[in-house]
Amino acid sequence: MKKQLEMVVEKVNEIALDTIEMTLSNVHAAKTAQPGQFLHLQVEGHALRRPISIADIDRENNFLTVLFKKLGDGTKRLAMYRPGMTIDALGPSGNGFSYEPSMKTVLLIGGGIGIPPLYNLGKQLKNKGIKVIAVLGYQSKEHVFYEEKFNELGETIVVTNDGSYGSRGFVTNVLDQVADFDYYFSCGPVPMLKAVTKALHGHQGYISLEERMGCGIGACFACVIPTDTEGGYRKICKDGPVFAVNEVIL
Amino acid sequence: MKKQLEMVVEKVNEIALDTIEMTLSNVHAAKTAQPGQFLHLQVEGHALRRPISIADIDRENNFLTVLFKKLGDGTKRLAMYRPGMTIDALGPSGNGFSYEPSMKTVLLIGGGIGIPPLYNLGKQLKNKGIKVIAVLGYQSKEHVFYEEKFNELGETIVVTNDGSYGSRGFVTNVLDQVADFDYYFSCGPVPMLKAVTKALHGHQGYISLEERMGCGIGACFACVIPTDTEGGYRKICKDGPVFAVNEVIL
Amino acid sequence: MIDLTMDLPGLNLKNPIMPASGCFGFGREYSEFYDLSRLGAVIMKAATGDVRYGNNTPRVAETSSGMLNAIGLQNPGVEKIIENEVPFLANYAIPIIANVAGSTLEEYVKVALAFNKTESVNALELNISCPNVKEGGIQFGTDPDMAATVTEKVKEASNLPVYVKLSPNVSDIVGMAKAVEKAGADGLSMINTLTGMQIHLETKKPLLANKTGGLSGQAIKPIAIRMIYEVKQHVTIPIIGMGGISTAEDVLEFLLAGASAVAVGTANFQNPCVCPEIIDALPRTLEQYGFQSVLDAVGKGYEA
Amino acid sequence: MIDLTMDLPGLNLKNPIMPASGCFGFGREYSEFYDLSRLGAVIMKAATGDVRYGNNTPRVAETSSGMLNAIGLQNPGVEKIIENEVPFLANYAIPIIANVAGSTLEEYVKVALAFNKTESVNALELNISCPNVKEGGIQFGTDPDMAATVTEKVKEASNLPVYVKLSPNVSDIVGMAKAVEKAGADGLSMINTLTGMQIHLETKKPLLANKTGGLSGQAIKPIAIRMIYEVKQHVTIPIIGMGGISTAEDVLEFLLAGASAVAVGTANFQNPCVCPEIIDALPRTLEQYGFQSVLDAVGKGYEA
Ligand SMILES: Cc1cc2nc3c(=O)[nH]c(=O)nc-3n(C[C@H](O)[C@H](O)[C@H](O)COP(=O)(O)OP(=O)(O)OC[C@H]3O[C@@H](n4cnc5c(N)ncnc54)[C@H](O)[C@@H]3O)c2cc1C
Ligand SMILES: Cc1cc2nc3c(=O)[nH]c(=O)nc-3n(C[C@H](O)[C@H](O)[C@H](O)COP(=O)(O)OP(=O)(O)OC[C@H]3O[C@@H](n4cnc5c(N)ncnc54)[C@H](O)[C@@H]3O)c2cc1C
Ligand SMILES: Cc1cc2nc3c(=O)[nH]c(=O)nc-3n(C[C@H](O)[C@H](O)[C@H](O)COP(=O)(O)O)c2cc1C
Ligand SMILES: Cc1cc2nc3c(=O)[nH]c(=O)nc-3n(C[C@H](O)[C@H](O)[C@H](O)COP(=O)(O)O)c2cc1C
Ligand code: FES
Ligand code: FES
Repeated sequence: MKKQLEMVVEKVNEIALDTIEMTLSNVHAAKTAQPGQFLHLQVEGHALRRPISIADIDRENNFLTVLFKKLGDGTKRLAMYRPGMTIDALGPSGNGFSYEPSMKTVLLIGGGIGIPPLYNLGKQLKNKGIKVIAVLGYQSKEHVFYEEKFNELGETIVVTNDGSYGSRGFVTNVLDQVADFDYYFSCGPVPMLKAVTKALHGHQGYISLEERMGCGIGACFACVIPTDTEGGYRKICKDGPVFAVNEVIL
Repeated sequence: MKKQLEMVVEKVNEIALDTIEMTLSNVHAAKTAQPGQFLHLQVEGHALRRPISIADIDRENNFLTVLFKKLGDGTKRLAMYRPGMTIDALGPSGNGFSYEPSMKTVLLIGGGIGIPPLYNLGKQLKNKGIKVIAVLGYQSKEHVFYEEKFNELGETIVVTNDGSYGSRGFVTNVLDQVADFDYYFSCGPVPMLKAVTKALHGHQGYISLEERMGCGIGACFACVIPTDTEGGYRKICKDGPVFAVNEVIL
Repeated sequence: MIDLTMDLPGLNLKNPIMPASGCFGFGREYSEFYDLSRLGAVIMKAATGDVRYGNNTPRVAETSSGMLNAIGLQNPGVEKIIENEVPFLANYAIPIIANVAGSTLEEYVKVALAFNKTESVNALELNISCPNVKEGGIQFGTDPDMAATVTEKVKEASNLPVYVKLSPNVSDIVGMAKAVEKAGADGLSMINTLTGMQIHLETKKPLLANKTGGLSGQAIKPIAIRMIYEVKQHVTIPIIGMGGISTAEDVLEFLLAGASAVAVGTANFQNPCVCPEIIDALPRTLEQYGFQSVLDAVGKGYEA
Repeated sequence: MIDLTMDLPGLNLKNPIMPASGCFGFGREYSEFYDLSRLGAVIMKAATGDVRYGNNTPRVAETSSGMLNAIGLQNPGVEKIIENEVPFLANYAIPIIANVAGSTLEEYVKVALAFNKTESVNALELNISCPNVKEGGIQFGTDPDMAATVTEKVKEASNLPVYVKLSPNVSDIVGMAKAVEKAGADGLSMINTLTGMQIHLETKKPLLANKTGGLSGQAIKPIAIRMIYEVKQHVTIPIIGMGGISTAEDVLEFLLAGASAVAVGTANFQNPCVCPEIIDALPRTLEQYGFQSVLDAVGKGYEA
C-alpha cells in the first residue's frame, strides 16, 4: 500500500535568487525515485499540497534533492523549513523520463525552475554512456544555478532573457548552435515548451508539464491535458508529468 | 500610541496536567502590567487572539509569566512554542484588581485556570502588608499547581473536586473555615463565581470574568456583561476583566 | 463497544464515513492507499449522459482554509462508468452511491435510468447543485420548482433511493429541502460547494479558466453546519452531511447538527488516508462526548 | 507617485481603505493605536433607532480562517451616536459613513432622518443584511422587493448618498444589486457576513447564544470576489468591497474584481494596525502589478 512519507529536511540552501535547494531524506523515496517524478509536499497551513520535481537522487544516503523557487506563500514557507524538521510528502509520484540505451546523444532543454528535473536525468543518461548536451535558460544572471553541475555532464549553453549572463534571449534562440542529437527532453514554462516543440518539430522528445493540482494522485481531474480534440486527455499527476511530445496538445 | 508587542518566549514548563507555565519577556509589558490584566496573544494559524491573564510580573528582568491550560487548538499550539520564539501580543489589557492599603485581610478564591491572576495580586498584597488567605480549587490532584507559592503568601486551603488532594468538593465548601477578611478577590469559571458571590453575599469583593473575545480592546462588543436589566453593560476586555461584585450581573 | 452502524434508505452503513463525490474519482487511486472496504460507503464522481471533457485548466485554486474547483463534470459518461468503474468498486463490500448530473431534465433521467441496469449501485445522489452547469441560465439547485421537478422525474425513472444534493448558494435552504422532500427524495446530501472566485494578480484575470469555481474545505464548515441544523428541523428524511470535514470531531459536529452520515471531500487531497483515520478515531471521539453510537448523536445539537 | 485617491458619491477618499462597520466600534479604541486621519474613511458601527443591548454571550466563535459573530446590533441608539460618537470622529479629517440598521422600515427611516441633523456624516451605509434581524421572518437583505423598498424610503428621507450593504446569503446577488440600484442607491457595499453556525461538542449546543452568526474573515474572500465581479458587470454605481481583506494584495484583488474602495473588518482583531499598514503597502503593490493609481485597477479583472 502507498503511504504518506515523512521526509526529514537535511539541508536548505538558497543557491540563486529566490531559488532554494533542499535535501530531504527518506528511505522509500530515495530507493524508488526516478528522474522526472515529483513529490507532493504538504506545507503547513495550506489546503493544497505543492508538487515539486525531484532534482537529484542519492540512493546511498537515502537523500532526495529538490529545487524550488520562492513564488507564493507555500514555497516561501517551505523555504523556512530547517534541518531536522519533517515534511509530509506523497510520492515519488507520476511517470518520469524514459530513455533507452540505444539513444546516442540527448539534448536537455530547461527553462528556469524547469531545469532541476533534467539534472538527475542527465546524470543517469551520462552513466549509461549517452552523450548529454544542455541548453539552460534563466531570467537573468542572479537566477543561474547548477551551471557547473551541467557542465560536468556535457556541453552546456546558458541563455538569460536579459543577456546578463551567457547569450541573450530564449533557449530556442540557440538551438541551431547545438550538435546533432537523437532525442530531446525539455521542462519549463508552457510558452517555452510550445516554442521548443515547434522549433524541434520532427524530432522525438519528451516534455515535462506543470499544472495546478488538487489530489496529485489522479483522482480529482484537476490536472488534465488534452491528447486530441475529441475529449481525450491525460492526467499530469499520474500519467505525466513527462509526456512524449506527440502525446499531448499544449 | 499603543502597539502590538513582540514578546520573546523565555521558558515553557508543564507544571501540572495540561497546565503550562510560560515566561515571556518584553520591557513595555513588564514595566506597565498590573495584576488582573491580560495579554491578548496571537497564536499562529488562528483567526482570533487568545486572552491569557498575567500570573506574575518580574519588573527587574522584564519578564511576565502566564499560566494556561491546554484546551483547544490554540492553547495546544501555544504550548509548543519554544524559548527564543516570539509571540505577538496586545496588552497588558483591561483593568486589573484594585486594592487599597486600608485593607487588612484579603481572601483569594481561585478555581482551576482562574488561579493564576490571583498569584501576582497576592504577592503585591503581601508586599503592602495585607494579610492573604487563599482558597484554591482544582479538578484533581494532578491539576494542582502553585500550592507552595500561595503557601508563601499566607494560609492556603486546597480543595479538589474528586477529593484526590486536599478537601473534597468546591471552594464554597470550605469558605466557613476561613478566618475573617474584609475583601475577597475571585477568579474562576462562572458557575464557581456565582456560587462564591452568593455564599459571600454582603462581603465586598472583586471578581475576574472570562468571555469569548473578538478585538480584545473594546471595539467589537463581543465580550459584554450586563450591569442591570435595562441594557446597561460593561466590556470585559476593556472595563474588566475585573469587576466589583455588585457592578455586573452574572 | 461503540456502534458506528447507520441504516439509511438503500444504505446499510457499517460506519458513517464516505468519500465525497468528485474528490475520490472512482476509488482506484485511493485503493492503493488503503482497503476501500473499510469505508462506510463510496460516492462516485458525477456521471453524465455522455462523455465530457470538462473545463479548461487551471481547474483548481487554493484559498484560505479551502480550495476552488471548476472541474466541469469531466467523466467518461454513465455507460462507461457502469462498464469500467462500477465493477471495480463492486469488489469491495461497501454500498456504492452514484452521483447523477446533467444539463437538462432529460439527461438526468437518462443517467438515472442507466444505473437501473447494474445491481451494484445502491443509491443515487442527485447533483442538482453543480455550480458550473445551468439550464436556461437558472440552476436546478437554486430554484425550488426546478429542483422538485428533477427530483420527481428521477424518482420515477429510478428503482433506487435518491438523495438530492443541495446547493448552499441559495437564500432559503429550508425551502429547497422541503421542495425536494415533497417531490419524493429519500434523503438529502448537503452541502455542495459555494460559488467563489480568485483573481490572479499576475495575469489580472480570474485564475480558474472557468472564472468561478466551487469553494470547499474547512472554510465552509460553519455554513454547512448551519444549513444542516436549519434543514433538519423541517424535514424527516435523513441527511448526508459534508463541507470541510477532516477530523472525527468534525464528524460529531455534523451528527449533532442533524446529519446521519457524512462525506469527506477536500481533506482527501491533504491526507489520502483521512477517511480510514477518521473511522479509527470516531469510536473514541463519540465515547469522549458521551455517546454509545452514531445514532445516539444524530440531531442532539437541538435538545441539550 | 502612485495615486491612491478615489472619488465616490459623498466621499472624497485620499486612499481606498476604511475599517468595516462593527469591527471598529466608533474608532476610539483604534485611535490609541494610530492616527485615524490616515484612513480613507471610517464606517461606524450600526446605529438603530433606540438603544439595543444585542444578543446574549457568547457572541463570537473562531472558525478556520474566519470567525462567527452574533453581536446583535448592540449600540447606544442613533441619537446618542450623533451626540457622543460622531463628534469624536469629526476630529479627524476623514469622511464618516454611518451604518444604518433596523428591524422595520420605519426604524430605518428614523435612523436615516436622524443623521440629516449632523454635518459630519458624509454617507449612509444601509445595512439590510444583518443576518440576525428580520421583519416578518423575511430578511430585508434576501428579498429584492423589500430591499428596493427600504432603499427608496431611506433615499427619500436622507440628504446623504446611500450605499446599500448587500447580504451574500442569496441565490441571486445580481438581482439584489440591480433592485437597489434601480431604487436609487448611490453605491453598494458588499459583502456582509455569511450565516453560519458552530456546535460546541462539550455542551452539544450551538456555541453562540444566538445559535447562528455571521461568518467573516479570509475564509469568505473568494465568495466576496465572485459576487463583486458578477455585480460589477450589471451595475453602474460604485462598490465598496469587503470580506477577508488583510493585505494590500487582497485590496488589489478586490479592485480588479470591481470594487472602487474597500473595507477591512475581521483583520483588525488580529492586527489593530492593519489599516495603516495596508495603506503604507498599497502604492508598492499597485506599482508592482503595473498600476499608477487605484482608479487604474478598478474592474481590470474583466479586460485583460
Ligand atoms: C509536476 C510539477 C513539478 C514541479 N516542479 C517544480 C520544481 O521542481 N521547482 C519549483 O520551484 N516548482 C515546481 N513546480 C511548480 C510548483 O508546484 C509551484 O511553483 C508551487 O506550487 C507554487 O506554490 P506557491 O505556494 O509558491 O504559490 P501560490 O501561488 O501561493 O500557490 C497557490 C496554489 O497554486 C499552485 N500553483 C501555483 N503555481 C503553480 C505551478 N506553476 N504549477 C503547479 N501548481 C502551481 C500551488 O501548488 C497552490 O496550490 C512544479 C509543478 C508541477 C506540476
Ligand atoms: C480575560 C481572560 C483571561 C484569561 N486568562 C486565562 C489564563 O490565565 N489561563 C488560561 O488557561 N486561560 C485563560 N483564559 C481562558 C483562555 O482565553 C481560553 O482557555 C483560551 O482562549 C482557549 O483557547 P483554545 O485555543 O484552547 O480553545 P478553542 O476552543 O480552540 O478556542 C476557540 C475560540 O474560543 C475562545 N475561547 C475558548 N474558551 C474560552 C474562554 N474560557 N474564555 C475566553 N475565550 C475562550 C478562544 O480564545 C478562541 O477564540 C482567559 C480568558 C479571559 C477572557
Ligand atoms: C475537486 C472537486 C470535485 C467535485 N466534484 C463533485 C461532483 O462531481 N459531484 C458533486 O456532487 N460534488 C462534487 N464536489 C463537491 C464535494 O462532493 C463536496 O460536496 C464539497 O467539496 C464539500 O465537501 P468538502 O469541503 O469536504 O470538500 C467536488 C468537490 C471538489 C473539491
Ligand atoms: C464583530 C463584527 C461585527 C459586525 N457588525 C456589523 C455591523 O454592525 N454592521 C454591518 O453592516 N456589518 C457588520 N459586520 C460585517 C462587516 O462590516 C463586514 O461586512 C464583514 O465582516 C466582512 O468583512 P471582513 O471579512 O473583513 O470582516 C460585522 C462583522 C464583525 C466580524
Ligand atoms: S491533481 Fe488530481 S487528478 Fe491530477
Ligand atoms: S472583545 Fe471586542 S469589545 Fe471586548
